Amino acid sequence: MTMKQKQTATVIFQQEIAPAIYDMWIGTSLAQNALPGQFLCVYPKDRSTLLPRPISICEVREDKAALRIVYRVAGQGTKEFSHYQAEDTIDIMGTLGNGFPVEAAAGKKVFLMGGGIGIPPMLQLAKALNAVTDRENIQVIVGYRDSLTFLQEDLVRYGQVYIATEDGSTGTKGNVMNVIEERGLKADLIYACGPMPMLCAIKRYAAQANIPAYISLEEHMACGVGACLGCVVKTRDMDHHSHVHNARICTEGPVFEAGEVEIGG
Amino acid sequence: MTMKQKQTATVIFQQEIAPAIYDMWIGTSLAQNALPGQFLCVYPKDRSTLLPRPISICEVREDKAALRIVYRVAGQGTKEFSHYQAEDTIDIMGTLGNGFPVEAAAGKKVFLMGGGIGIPPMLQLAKALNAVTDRENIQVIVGYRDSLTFLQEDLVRYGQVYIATEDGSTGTKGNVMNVIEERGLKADLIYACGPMPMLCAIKRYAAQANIPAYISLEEHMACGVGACLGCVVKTRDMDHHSHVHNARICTEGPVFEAGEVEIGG
Amino acid sequence: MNTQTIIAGITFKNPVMTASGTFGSGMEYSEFVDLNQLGAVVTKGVANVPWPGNPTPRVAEVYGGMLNAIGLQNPGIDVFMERDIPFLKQYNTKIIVNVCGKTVEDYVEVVEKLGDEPAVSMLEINVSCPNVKEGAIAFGQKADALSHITKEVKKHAKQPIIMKLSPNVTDIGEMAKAAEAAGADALSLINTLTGMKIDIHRRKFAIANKTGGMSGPAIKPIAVRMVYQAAHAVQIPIIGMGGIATAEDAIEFILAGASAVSVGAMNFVNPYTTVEVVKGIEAYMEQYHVEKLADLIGAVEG
Amino acid sequence: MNTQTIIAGITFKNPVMTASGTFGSGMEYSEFVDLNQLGAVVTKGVANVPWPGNPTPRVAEVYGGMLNAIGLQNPGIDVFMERDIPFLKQYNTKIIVNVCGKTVEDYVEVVEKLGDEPAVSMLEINVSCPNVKEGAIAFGQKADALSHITKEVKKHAKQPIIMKLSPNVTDIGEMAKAAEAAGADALSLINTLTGMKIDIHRRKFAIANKTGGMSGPAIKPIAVRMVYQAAHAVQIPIIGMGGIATAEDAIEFILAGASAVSVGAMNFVNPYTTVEVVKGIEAYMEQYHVEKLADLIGAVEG
Repeated sequence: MTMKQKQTATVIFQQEIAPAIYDMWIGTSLAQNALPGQFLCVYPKDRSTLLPRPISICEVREDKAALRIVYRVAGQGTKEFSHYQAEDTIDIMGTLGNGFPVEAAAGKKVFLMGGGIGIPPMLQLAKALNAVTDRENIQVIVGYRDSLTFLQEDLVRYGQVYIATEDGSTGTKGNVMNVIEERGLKADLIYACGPMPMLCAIKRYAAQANIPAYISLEEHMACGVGACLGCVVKTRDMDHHSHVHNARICTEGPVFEAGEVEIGG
Repeated sequence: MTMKQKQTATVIFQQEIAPAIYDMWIGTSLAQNALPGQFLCVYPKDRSTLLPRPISICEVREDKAALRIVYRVAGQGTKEFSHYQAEDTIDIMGTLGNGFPVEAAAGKKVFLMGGGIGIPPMLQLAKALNAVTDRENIQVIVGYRDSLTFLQEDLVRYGQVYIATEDGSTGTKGNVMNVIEERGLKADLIYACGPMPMLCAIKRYAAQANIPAYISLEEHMACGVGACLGCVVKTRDMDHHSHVHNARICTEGPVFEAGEVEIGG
Repeated sequence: MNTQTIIAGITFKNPVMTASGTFGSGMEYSEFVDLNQLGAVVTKGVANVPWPGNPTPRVAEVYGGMLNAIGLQNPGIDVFMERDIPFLKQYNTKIIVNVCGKTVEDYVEVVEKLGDEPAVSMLEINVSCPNVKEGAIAFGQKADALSHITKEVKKHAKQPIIMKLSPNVTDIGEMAKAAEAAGADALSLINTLTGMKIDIHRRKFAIANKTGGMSGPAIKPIAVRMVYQAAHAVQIPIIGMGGIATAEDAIEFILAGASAVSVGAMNFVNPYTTVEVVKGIEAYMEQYHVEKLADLIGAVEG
Repeated sequence: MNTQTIIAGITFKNPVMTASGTFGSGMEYSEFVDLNQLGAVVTKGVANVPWPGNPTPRVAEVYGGMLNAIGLQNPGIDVFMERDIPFLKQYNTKIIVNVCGKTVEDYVEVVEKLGDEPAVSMLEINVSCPNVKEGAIAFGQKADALSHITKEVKKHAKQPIIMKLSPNVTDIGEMAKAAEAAGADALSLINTLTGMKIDIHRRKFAIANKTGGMSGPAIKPIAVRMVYQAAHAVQIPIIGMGGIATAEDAIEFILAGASAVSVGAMNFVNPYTTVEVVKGIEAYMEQYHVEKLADLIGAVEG
């Protein structure tokens, strides 16, 4: 596994790409070993907000010298990040978590399903999948609240992109599952990241279709490296750390095969 | 008395004028009523450091649209201030305190005695005194640690400046009292600001010389407006607020006639 | 939208008050905020005679808050009634007087004098003062002492009494029950947590009194927890406080079970805090279509 | 310059340890810091059998700190001794194992098994776990319960025992005395303060367990005060902790009377904190010409 490091990196560029959704490129040596589905811990500078904000890696620059994150402003920490400008420093730890199993898609037809702020990690994943399967096998299904979408123009370069919006203003009205039904899409394998109800639906769908689904989970974290046991998820099998069927999302995850975890019980 | 206000003002200019001593001009409407010897409360932006830093007013710009403060970096709050640059915002409250009684010097020969970071308020005071007494009556006696002095070039424009340094590298070796002895200076009235030992010596000197001495006191403050009763000094007479011989430095002060307060007891 | 809250039969226009000792008698902050907009002004503690308070330094900054050991400097009840009450009477807000003492008799003397002043709506009894007859441990740290002083004060009080609880206890619920059983009309909590700061360069205490009462946003989670526990231990209304800086903080206390809230140390940081909290609570009620404040009290789920 | 500190006859190369539950068994942080540089690694609490811990969310951020209600998830003493102890043995640092339990018998079982492991220098007894036989109030919140468990553990322990005190008490000095009288070889404090956070938009508790233990810089002044009070109540050495983020913080605890210090929640914020504190203490001793750490213990004036 890759050596983890906390470092002060540099913001290369940042812009708001949708309401409260920010797109930031960070110059960092952590890009060298970054894998799709891994995440960074980003630390606010204001000393009243101490805990890291886990943010998934959206894209790795070709020269492996910069990482892209796309995040939503949800609280004081992300609000602080959103004010950073080019050349400002940013405190990050990474690269964390296991990431998506890319090889599993070798030659297969896959769904990349992202909901809301779960969409960003699908970009680097789609890029990586192009090395193991044909572009037409890569079906990227993304769900937004409304027509104020983001990352579409990036995603279309690496796969077939299908859109759902809650208000129906663009693409299929509803969520990513509705896209599959409406268009009768099929796949041998699913990768997904998004809100829990969406992941539960995908878990059920994958079970019925009898195909594997690799889902990326979220939970409040304190340490981000597996020490605090704050971010656990109930697992089918006994976990290797505490032997109590609780896997650490930051360490054994954030990506799990849907059948391994007990979600939305 | 002047209406107090807390506001977000703008930094016009800042530079380090001696080791850890910073000189900042702030554009603020509070300059309109600022008096020599009054102070501002400056609030750090980092939310872990909440209390205001009381900083005396060094100079008021002629157009009364800007204030100058000169302060020493002593802790995290002042360290934060020292990083502010032109056009950054700065949170301030003012103008606070009573200030020095300028009229008392009408036609008199006076000492303006400043020690270390107690020197800055002497600048605006010296300027103001030029309206009520002759320039040669204004004897500014300032004490520094070493030859790394500050505000001298400003002070000489408004009075006769005499310097003391602890290491003797410039001017009289020792403190401001040594200057008086060495040069046999005389005055009808004293204004002073500086460390407690210096103020105690001045109180004794003034008592012996039987002249009034207006000294500016410092104390840890929380509210800066007289509500918390944190910054009190024992007084000879009963105070009007609590009737217990404790005056509030932020409100009844920071300037007191030396005889009124029990210091260095 | 109705932001009124009722405590011991008294109706307050809104639930926002000032924490005793952080707002004087309102005079100093009347330059910054319109006192007419506050639910009540809770005055600084007043004793039967003037108290000179502690030596300086009396205050120190700590991470996310402050320590204070003012020592309840106050001019005594007589000056207070001649000067501070008439000042506050000018405003359309309720007056709650905080009472402190070194012995039960001290408290009773102040309470009786205030009984003659109809402008005073309620009395808040500060039981964190050292009980000189009990080896200076605070009245508020032992259930029996708290019960005793509550009963004595209640006997002589013409106005409803609020017992202000100390958080420096093992079981806040037990203290709340003791006060209620002894006749308290309401409770306010938390008072400050005892803290200490040492200047490592001078190797001296940052506060002359060695220890000081800690307040500010840093203590809010402890305060919310105690308000929740007290609210589940008693039937009488609770005034919640401890690090409230924003309307969001105030609402957290209300959802935990507080019928009203007080802004304390943050008055020192932002003198406009009280009115900002009033406005923010209204905005929250509007956003979530809450018709009356009462619907929020203790409304946390689970 | 000598940074060694001696506790219960055991010499630690320096006074910097890790607070139980914030450093696992060192494995995760060995990627960031050289464990050989630490005075000791204090492990996460281990029970006689695996504990699954609490439902999520288990952690929440608060102003200047955090709340946690992990529920002492742990693999049980057997896995711990097969896996974690051998890992820690590779390093030149002392091993202190934190022990938790639901009944006195649980504690004793773990303590006896650890007695066979000479690599373990000391045992830290977590008495903030709910005592299931006493209506789930923590052992550490009642002097008699604390005294009882201390005696029982001491009877069976081969290593010196550190009783880790809960700060959620009225009189920390009384608890410290009870532990000392019952045979404790050392004390560590403070454990977390019980706090609560409510999400006002969802009107739900931020932590599934409703309350959580508060840690981080926000609680430091309360911790320093309790360490000072405990140090003046007992003769046995004290390991101080509570919000330590820098060497300055650590020195504040030492001046207050701590013989050693532990870095807790700040490991999560800056994984290099422990070694930075070690270096910073050395720099302070050099700056002020302090020859041995012992000269700083309890050296605050006045």
